[in-house]
Amino acid sequence: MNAPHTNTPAAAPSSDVRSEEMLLNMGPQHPSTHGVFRVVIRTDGEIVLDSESHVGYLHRCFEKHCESVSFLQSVLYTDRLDYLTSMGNNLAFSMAVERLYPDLKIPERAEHIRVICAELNRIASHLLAIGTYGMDIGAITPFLYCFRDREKILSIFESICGQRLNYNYVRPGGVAYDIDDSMIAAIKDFCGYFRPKAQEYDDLLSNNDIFVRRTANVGVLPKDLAISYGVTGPSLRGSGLKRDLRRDAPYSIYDRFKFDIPVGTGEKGTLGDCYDRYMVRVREMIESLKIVEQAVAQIPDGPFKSEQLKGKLRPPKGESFVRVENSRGELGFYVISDGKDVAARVKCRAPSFHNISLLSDISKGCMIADMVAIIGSLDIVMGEVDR
Amino acid sequence: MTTPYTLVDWVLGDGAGWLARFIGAILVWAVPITGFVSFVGLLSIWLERKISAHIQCRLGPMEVGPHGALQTVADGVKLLAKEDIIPADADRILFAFAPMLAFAGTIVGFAVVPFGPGLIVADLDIGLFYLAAVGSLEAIGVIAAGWASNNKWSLFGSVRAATQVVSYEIPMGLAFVTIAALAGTLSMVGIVEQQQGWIANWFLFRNPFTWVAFIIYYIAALAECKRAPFDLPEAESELVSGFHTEYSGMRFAIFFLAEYAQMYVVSAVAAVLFLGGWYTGIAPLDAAIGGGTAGMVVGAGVIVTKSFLLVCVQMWLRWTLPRIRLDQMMYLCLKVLMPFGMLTLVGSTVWEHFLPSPAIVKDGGGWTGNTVMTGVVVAAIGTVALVAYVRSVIRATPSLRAASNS
Amino acid sequence: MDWSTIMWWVMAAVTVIPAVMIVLSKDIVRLAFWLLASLTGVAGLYILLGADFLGFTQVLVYIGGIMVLILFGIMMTNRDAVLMRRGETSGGAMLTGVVIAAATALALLKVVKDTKWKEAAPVDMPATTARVGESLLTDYVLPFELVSVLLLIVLCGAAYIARRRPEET
Amino acid sequence: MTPEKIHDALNAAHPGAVLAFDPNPKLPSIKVAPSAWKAAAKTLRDACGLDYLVCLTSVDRGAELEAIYTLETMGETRAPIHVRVLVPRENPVIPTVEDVWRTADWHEREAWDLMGIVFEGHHNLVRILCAEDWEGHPLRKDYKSPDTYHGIKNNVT
Repeated sequence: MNAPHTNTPAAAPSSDVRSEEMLLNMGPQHPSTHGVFRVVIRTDGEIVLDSESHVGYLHRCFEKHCESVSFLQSVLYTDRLDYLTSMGNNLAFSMAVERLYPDLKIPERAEHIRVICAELNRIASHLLAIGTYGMDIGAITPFLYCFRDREKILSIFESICGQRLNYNYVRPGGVAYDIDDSMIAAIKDFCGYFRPKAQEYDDLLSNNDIFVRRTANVGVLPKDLAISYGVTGPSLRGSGLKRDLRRDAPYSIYDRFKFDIPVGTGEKGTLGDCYDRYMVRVREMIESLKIVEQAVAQIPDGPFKSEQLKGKLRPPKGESFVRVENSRGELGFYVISDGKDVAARVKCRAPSFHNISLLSDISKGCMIADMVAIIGSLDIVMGEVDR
Repeated sequence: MTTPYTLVDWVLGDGAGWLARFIGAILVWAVPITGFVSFVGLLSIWLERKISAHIQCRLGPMEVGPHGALQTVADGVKLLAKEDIIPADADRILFAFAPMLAFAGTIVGFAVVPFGPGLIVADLDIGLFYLAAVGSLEAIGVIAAGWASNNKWSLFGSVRAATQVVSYEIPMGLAFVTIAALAGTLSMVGIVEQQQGWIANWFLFRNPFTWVAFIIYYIAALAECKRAPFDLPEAESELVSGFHTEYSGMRFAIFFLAEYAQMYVVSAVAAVLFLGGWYTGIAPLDAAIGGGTAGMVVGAGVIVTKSFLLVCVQMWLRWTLPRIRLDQMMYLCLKVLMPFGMLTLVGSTVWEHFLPSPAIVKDGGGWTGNTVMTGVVVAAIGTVALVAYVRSVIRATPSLRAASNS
Repeated sequence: MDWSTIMWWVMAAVTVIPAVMIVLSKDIVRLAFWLLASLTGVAGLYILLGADFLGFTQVLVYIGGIMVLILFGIMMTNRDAVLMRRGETSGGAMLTGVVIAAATALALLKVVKDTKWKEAAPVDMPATTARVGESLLTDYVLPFELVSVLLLIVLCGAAYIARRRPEET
Repeated sequence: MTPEKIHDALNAAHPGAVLAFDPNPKLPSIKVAPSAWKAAAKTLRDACGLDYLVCLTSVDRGAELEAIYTLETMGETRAPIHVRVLVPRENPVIPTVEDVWRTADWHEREAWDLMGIVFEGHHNLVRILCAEDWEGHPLRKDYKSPDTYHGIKNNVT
């Protein structure tokens, strides 16, 4: 059971190495690896011959933590997984815990608040993804535009739960605090504000010729490869597969809302290229906005958390597996409870972990600049890759 | 019109009193030019910050001085005080030498850039050729920096810089030759003086091909300055910071200053070659100002303003456009700019053969058949391009497409 | 000593000292930069001779083009091979080098000694650029064009050789 | 395919491979013998269309270590089915399925890293999240975190 512990590709002896090949260490500290992610690239000039990904620099034993702190405290740690979509993480973990109870009803108002928060968070997360993607390609200004709009969402979240990034807001049984009319008004304001602003991203990036040439036909991810690697979320939909858990396996109250699922069309290049993945995110923001508008319009009065879950959380013995469609793909939690107030085992199925694992397959033969474009288009968050 | 003198004359002079001339040249030109370069650097960096900030819905520096005008000075002081870090495995001599080489390569360009009528260090008879020759010196400094850092990312940056600068010298040279063929001289002052009079005398409006030459020159100049979308040698999202990744403190500041000084040089050259140099383009106004000190001051103001406007366009482009890829950069140079540059050279000479410009009419003039024809052709091409652009935008935007179909 | 003589000595020093350093340097990149300095000196000598166009052609072609390409080539090869710091020079190679250098030096000295140098009176040196341009496009237009065609052929040949053939990849 | 049909198909293709079946709609699961797992995985992917390995969960069950493979069809969605493979703690060896689902590559490395399950035939079974020279498998229940790591003190109270 002693597996070999060599983790770096052996450098070829310098005597018989072809002179133009070079091993290039991209990361763990590099502006475009979106966190501490390391790729060892074998290059021939600017061409990437081969690459090997190394993850784990941000490993902090999330799953082990969950085995030593209570269920409610574990929600806090889920914030730090995909720290750009904390609402979705909270939601997934809370639903996994809730499913351990045989007959638990979540109040309607709480479900609506959850959906509003999750979708607003998806917009915020996609805004960051688009902005940083522009920056990877070399356009710095769209990043600031995206941050300007993302700030508005973060301010709404701050007024809802007092936090701007790690919300710890959605909890088993409901949400932590109720929202009031001023917050609903702010959300409505944002919906009116954001729709025309979304055009700016198209003007600056989507229709920019240089941007199109840098992303179209680059990093093409064929559908079968994506399926084999378990890629989900916008990266999968960019390859043309219309799969979204919000529609295919509706959780919470997503089956009540009307929205489209944008998929890649290969409009500027090949189906499944970086441009398609980028475009899916741009279009998804508008769809999320539709959901928010509908949910805000029909939010009912009532309690914001379940009365059944008073006191210390002590789910009955059992196992549950729940997935939600997070902004980067399907986030799943496998929770095993043995009847105590501490989980026996929590396993996190992180979308970025799957999405980044195929990097070396789709980056062969591209240029170093494309490597950056591909990593950016997969939109990973190392927090959930390394957990 | 002053006669440009040869470099030999300028270097050797009349043989007597050379030491006095040498010291005099230092006092009269070297010190003010260095000061001017520093001023251009400070002003451009401040402009870049403010322009980028306003493009990005920000304010930019606001605290140090009015509207942050002294921020760059403060940063300069900070950079001076910073530790001078040389990586352990770097080639220390080259590492120290590289920024100086880059800066020197830039600053020698100022020798033939006029700052106004009579305000030129050396009006060489091969001024334009001199510019083309020294333009590549900065690249040597950049290459040395990338190599000496002993860092693979820096090396990539310097190799990219070498590729880019050497390649874009060719279309730039073609644009130079187009103008030189029209002007019949390589002297910068001589070229400016041919554009005296009304705005129609500017080389930009001389014939339709000079428009193309201007565009080619400006794109090539962006590449020579390594400005976005040609900032591949620095490319902070790909190469960390490219050739100056390992540089810090004052050595970095010198690279920085060299970049901004070069931006000014290429813009000033564009103003000289295409935009009438120190002439306002309004013949009576130029005549009213006349020569002498007033002409010198106004002329200096005009040419510096034109140059800074072009510098601002560079900044505008940088904060709007993404970066192109290495192969696209080479494609643009070899398959777009070079054929168009050759076409421009041939077309411009053929046009002048059939529709020769009149001799320079100092007090106006220039509104000839050539001008009219140039205007017609440029307007026609512009209209076609505009229509094509609007159509492509409509095609690319689903909502507009639907509206135009219904 | 007048200005022109001083400039001549300066330029000669800028040419010769780096040339010696090229021989003595063991680091290929340093060597390339010494070559750069030496070429600059040669350009300076051209300018002193009144051939300013030729001088700046030297700068444009050799420093701007060829030096960059040399550096380019050196940097793309293996750094350990380039540094050659631990490289050993065998005695035989050293001896051969000395013999060849001495023979060349002797031959050059003999040429210098045997040449009947004419003391030319200093002439006023007019601008060369216009004359270079004129002669290229009038008297020497055929050789000029032939050389361009030759260079074009060289370019095509280089591109052909450099291209990786399908079976090689 | 419903869990029942998958179970039937698996049973028909590999008699004796299926050790238990739990059709609980919340968490349908099939227990498969480790020796038959590789062949069963191919059947599940090719015959049952389960082309998507959602997740690989490793669990410490005391005397045994368990690997839970959550499988699904990418094209259509229903509750995923869970395949449980249990191996003895002393000799936790499971045949690799990285050539069946490519996701399994990293997931198996993770399960080896954190739980110490050996995936036989994996081409590069090395630690993925912990440091290369880390000792032990942190998610096992009897794991004691070391007091020092390269001179860095741990467990400081």
